[in-house]
Amino acid sequence: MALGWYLAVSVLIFCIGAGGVLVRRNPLVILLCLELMLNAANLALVTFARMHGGEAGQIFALIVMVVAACEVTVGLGLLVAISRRNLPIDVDELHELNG
Amino acid sequence: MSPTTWGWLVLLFPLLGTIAIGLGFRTYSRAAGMIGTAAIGLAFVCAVGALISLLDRSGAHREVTSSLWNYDVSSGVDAGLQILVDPVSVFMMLVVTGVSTLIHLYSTAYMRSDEGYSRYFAYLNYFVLSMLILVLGGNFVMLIIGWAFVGAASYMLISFWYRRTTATGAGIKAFVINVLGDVGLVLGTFFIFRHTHTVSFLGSFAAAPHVFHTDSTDLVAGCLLFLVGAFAKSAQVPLHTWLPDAMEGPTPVSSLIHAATMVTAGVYLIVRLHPLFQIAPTAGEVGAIIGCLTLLIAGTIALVVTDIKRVIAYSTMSQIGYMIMGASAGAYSAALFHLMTHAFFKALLFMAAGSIIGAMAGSQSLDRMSGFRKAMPFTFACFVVGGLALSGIPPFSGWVSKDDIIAYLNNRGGIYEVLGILGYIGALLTGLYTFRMIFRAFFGDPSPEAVELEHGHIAHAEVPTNPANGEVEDVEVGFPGPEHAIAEREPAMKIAMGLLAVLAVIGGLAQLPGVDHVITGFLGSSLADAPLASAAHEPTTTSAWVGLIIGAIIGLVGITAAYTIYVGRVGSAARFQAALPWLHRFLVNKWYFDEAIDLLIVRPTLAIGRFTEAVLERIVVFGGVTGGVTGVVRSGSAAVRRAQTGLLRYYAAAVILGLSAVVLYFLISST
Amino acid sequence: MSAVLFFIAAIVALVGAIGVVTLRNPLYAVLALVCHLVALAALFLLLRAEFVAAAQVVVYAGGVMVLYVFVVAYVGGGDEVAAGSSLRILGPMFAVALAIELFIAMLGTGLSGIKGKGAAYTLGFGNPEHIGKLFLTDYLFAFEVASLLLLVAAIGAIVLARRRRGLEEDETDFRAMRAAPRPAYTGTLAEAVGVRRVLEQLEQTGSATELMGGVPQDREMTPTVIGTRDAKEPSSAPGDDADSGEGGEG
Amino acid sequence: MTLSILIWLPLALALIANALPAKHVGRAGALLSLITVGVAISFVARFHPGNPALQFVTDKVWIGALGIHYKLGINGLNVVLVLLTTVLFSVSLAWSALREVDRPHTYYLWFGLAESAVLGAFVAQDLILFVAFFDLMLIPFYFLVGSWGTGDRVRATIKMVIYTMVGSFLMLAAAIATGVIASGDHNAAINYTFSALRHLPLSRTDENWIFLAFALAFLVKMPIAPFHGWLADAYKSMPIPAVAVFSGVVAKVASYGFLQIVLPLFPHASHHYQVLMLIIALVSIMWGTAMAFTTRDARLVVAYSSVAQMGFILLGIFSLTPQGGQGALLQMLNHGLVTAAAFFLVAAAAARAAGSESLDDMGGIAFKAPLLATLFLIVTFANLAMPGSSNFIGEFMILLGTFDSHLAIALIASAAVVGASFYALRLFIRAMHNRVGGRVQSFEISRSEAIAIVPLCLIILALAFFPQFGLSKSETSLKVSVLPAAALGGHIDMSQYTAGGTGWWSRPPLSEVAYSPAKPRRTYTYGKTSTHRHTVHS
Repeated sequence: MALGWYLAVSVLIFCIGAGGVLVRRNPLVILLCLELMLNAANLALVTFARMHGGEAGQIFALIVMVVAACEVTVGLGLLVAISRRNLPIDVDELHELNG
Repeated sequence: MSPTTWGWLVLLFPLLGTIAIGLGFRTYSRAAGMIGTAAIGLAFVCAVGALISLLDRSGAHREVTSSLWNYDVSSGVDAGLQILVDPVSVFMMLVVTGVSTLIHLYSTAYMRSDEGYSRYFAYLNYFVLSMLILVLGGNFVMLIIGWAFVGAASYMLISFWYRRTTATGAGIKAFVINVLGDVGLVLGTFFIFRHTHTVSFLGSFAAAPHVFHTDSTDLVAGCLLFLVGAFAKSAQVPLHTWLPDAMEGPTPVSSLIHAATMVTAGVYLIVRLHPLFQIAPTAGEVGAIIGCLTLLIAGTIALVVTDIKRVIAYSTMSQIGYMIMGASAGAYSAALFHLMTHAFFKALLFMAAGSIIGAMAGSQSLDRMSGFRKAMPFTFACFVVGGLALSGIPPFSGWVSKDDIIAYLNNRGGIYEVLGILGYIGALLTGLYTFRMIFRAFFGDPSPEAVELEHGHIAHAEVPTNPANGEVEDVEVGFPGPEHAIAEREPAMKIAMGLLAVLAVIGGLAQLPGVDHVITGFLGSSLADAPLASAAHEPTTTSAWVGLIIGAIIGLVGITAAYTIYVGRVGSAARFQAALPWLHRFLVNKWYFDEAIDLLIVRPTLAIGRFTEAVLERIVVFGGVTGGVTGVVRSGSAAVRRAQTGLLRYYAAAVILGLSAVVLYFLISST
Repeated sequence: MSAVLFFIAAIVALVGAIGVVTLRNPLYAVLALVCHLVALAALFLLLRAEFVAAAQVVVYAGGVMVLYVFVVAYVGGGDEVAAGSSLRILGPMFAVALAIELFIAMLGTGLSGIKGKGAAYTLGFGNPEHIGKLFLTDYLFAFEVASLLLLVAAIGAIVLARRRRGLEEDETDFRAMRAAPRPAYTGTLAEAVGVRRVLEQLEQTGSATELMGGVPQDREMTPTVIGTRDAKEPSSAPGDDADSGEGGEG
Repeated sequence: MTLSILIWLPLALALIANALPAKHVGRAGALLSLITVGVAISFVARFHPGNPALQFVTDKVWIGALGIHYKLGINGLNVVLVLLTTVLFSVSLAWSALREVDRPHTYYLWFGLAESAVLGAFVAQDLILFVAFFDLMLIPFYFLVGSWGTGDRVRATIKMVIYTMVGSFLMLAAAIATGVIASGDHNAAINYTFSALRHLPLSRTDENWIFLAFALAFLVKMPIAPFHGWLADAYKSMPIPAVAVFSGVVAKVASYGFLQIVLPLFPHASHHYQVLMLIIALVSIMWGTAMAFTTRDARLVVAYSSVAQMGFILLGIFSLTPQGGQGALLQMLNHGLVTAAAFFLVAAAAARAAGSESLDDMGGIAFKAPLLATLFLIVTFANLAMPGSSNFIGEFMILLGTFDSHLAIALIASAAVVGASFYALRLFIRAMHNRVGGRVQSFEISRSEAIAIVPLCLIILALAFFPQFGLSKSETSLKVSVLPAAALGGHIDMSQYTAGGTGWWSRPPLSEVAYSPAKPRRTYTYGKTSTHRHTVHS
């Protein structure tokens, strides 16, 4: 199976995730879409690792997972905090930072 | 001691007096007067010391300079804190300190019940200090400093009763006009310094003939600017308008500053700078003409003014006109001589006027005064002595000194001869207005105040009011206190006036043509190198005596005229008024000088100021320059701010757009 | 054989991804992500990345997703209303555009490697032993940093999600803030830039102010550059010149 | 003791004072600031006026790659200004210390930083270092106006900061360009120190635009009409101590920059734009005077009068003559003292007029407060440059220099002196004299006011007796910095420096007096008497 196919899949997943981030308004779902994008990147990394026959790419992927995990924890923590304050679970409502 | 040591001492005592009174004004209430008087008295003693030590020397050794420390010495300018003691300055020192002492003495009584007693004497001492700096200064810078100091002192004393808006207005008017004079001096100094490269008097005088042609442009420009200074200080047309208003000040102040000393500084200036004026005859002629104009204009105005102090003020103007005229023409010793005698009798006249005003409970209007002859014999006597001296009746001092000047002018010939004749007309006016004043104030049936005084107590206004505009006086700072002092009851005033009266009588004997020439002899050494002062131009004894006799006759004519108008045929004055209303209006409005200046200078300036504020500042600066710069920055930041929506998804969209843009770039660049 | 496996896995992954994006209910989205992750793990296996695949299943599908599920359960994020914003249409278009670009890039790339099946397989490629060695030798620093990052993230999450004492009281405040939002542009660059003047704000928020009992009032008077403190004390409010001589000091 | 100690001491002392509780921080700060004054005095005392070279030099490479040095030094141009800075800051701190300041810690910290920045800007001898300090000065005042100001302080702050920053950025660009171009033209190693740049002259065209950039930055900061748009709002809303030091010394940094940087480094441009700058100065003088005539706000009268004064300083600088430069330097010192005192006095008067600074609400204060009135009068006379005050000597020298170079401009400018006398006295009379204002409650000067006003007045009086203090220090180095530009204009007549055979006494008498139309001309020679007088005179 040519590695190009794997890359194609990762591209598709990445774009789907990106589109999700843009479309959805529920922060939780947006976090999920970010996961998608990260995983797409992971897939590409692992693919290239396979291509060159070195493990660097896989290591990279693992680190990405760690980062993703961190991001999830923090993001979900924020989510919980938001819901604690009965603020709307909607990124369009939460625009305190507007200029 | 050397003359300069005396000179420094002369400066020291008034300074100490000022500081002592100024610092201790809370502690001693009445002692301030004593301290002030003592300080000036000591200064007078030191001036005499300087005179004596100067008389030991001879010729050019009578010009001694001494410098304490460098005052402004850098890049070519060489101004030390320097005094020049020579006959001229010693002469002025004697006059200033002498008269000042007497007036301080007078003030101790006159101002007794004033709230600002200590302040008054601090100011007065400060004024004497300034005047002495003026006459002692050894270079142009010191001269200018003294020049401005007397201006400041006169401001402070004019607006001494500072709750009167009239007083503060008069003060600021006087000060601004005097600053104009200072600027004239400064610029004149520049013109001289440009060629002589020194600001010291002796240096410039020595250099002048080497660096200036006769009537060379810069020299004449410099001298004319000096004359501007002189006119501003000596109240010559058209810079005279401040002097009548200056009568807002306490009467002793008018007597000291605005009659005896400060206003004559212009004369001193011309005499001091005579080596320059010698080689700038054009400037001299301008000065002489202006002086002549002033003496005539002032004389005519004095005929109609009804405020007694202002009448004397205008007569001061006209007398200084004589001096300026003489000094510019070259009659230096005569001018200084007249300066001295004028100081005596004019101070005396003001003191007497003050005494009357006291008796009138503050009112200064001649219309309300009459018949004080019996009520105030001493004042009357002093006033008459002053009046006679002023109108040049033999043997009083004014007779000799004034006619010295006129005789010199006639002898000088040319245009000056014309001026001399005009001077005689001025003398006629002098006699007229002086005795108009005397007859109206002292003759006729006694006014209520006079009657009250004859019954032994001084009139008091139930509500003290400002004589200028009749508004009610402020309780704290007002007309010399609740108590009014008159010479008859105040020994201090009596002594001062008596001494001055004596001087006014005998002062003229100092130099009778052909008899003696004390003044000329003394001043001779410092005027030695002045061709105009050389014997060739001094009138011969006979011509001088002719002049004296003519002068005396004209003076008598004036007095008789005044007698016929105001005593002989009472009411003829009113008839004149009815006959020539336009003339009367013209003179009452003081030839419309104030209005002209207001129209030509004051209003335009303020208009420009308002225009600047309203248009330039608001629109151009705030709107254009500043608004432009800050506006650009603000609108820019506002635009950027609009992108910051706070909507997460828009940020994300921006990121993705950016990403795709980057990819696109690489795609394009790769192919 | 591997091709078949690839296509199955790939399709499952893509379907999962699409599910994540499209499903309304967050819980379903999470589940879709789970199967997407599992499929992805299969792809990793096909790429000879055993350890990564294992980590994917254990850490992600196992750990992280559980966390998601819990949060969904806690927050109970119901169905969201259909977004009315323009991104509703633009978002997908951006995504598609990016996809096209990337495909073009991939096809037109000079990478010959992607035509082939990759480097020759060496024994134990990508197995835990190798990865572990690398982590503790070449990539030790990255490993340590990552672990530290995890620690920080954990603490951060605790801090964020912790239930503060006294929170209930100012919950009202927060609700109030939402009910009557602070007048526009206050406390922001906008005010510093002077876009809106204080007076206009007063007019704008007059109604909200009564409703608020004056909370926004304070904020109106509070320009960005000023500490909020002297804003509360009227002494230094504009116009009061009493202490202007001393420069607004008490 | 190096200059680094001097310039960083104020910040350090402020930090020390910050360690104390809020109640004492003010007094501690004020007392400690006296140490800085002492240090400055020691430097002034050890300064050798005759030596044109830099003294107390500290020269370290700061950013080697960019050739930026950390070079400090004192010469005749900045020695007096350094002293002035420390004195004014101590006085302002004393004024604040006896009042209640909220958030005192930060307040005094900002003051310390401001003083350090100003001192740094004065003694910096490297172009980039100067620019750095020049911009650093702005930061403390940004906060001082913003947090402790009154009125519409936010807009005032923004206006001031933006407006002056625009100028500063121009200057930064110009400064970098100077170093780069200079080193490029002479392919020397890049270097920004003044001393080095003096030996690397630029081409005319470069000089011209760089000059304009520097000039704009300085004119905005001084401020000079019509670039003074920020002045009114900023001065109106600054706290009094801040405005005192701001107009006292911060504005002086700009005028000092002209003498220390612009004239020596860009002599051709200075000569090329001389008339332009002189006219701008003239406009500023007239403008400030006219505004001071009309404005009804006491504080603004002082503010606009300082615009006019700055115009005079600029006039002196660009007369490109030693006299003018000397006058300008002396006037910086005088104006620094006088304007600060005037602002404090206005504050004192406002405190008696129920806090209103409008001239209409004041009046009649003098009777109950004679001491205050006297001090006010002294400052007023100094402010209108009455002869006898040191300000007069400043203006005298300025006008003399202008007179030598451009006579007409000098004549017009001197007319403004009359105007100055009017608005200064108007301020005094409306505040102290006339009838008692409606809301006025007069009382004698209080300790908290005297602590700031009295020292300043004493210094003003002392200088009035001995203005030479300022002149003698600066003469040598000033000549060095002015001469390059002056030589181009040919405004300097060297004969006045070389005593000797070139004087008037070596020439024959010129004047033949013809004084009387009636009589024949005669010739009078002054030969004998004049030489004789000369011997007496010398």
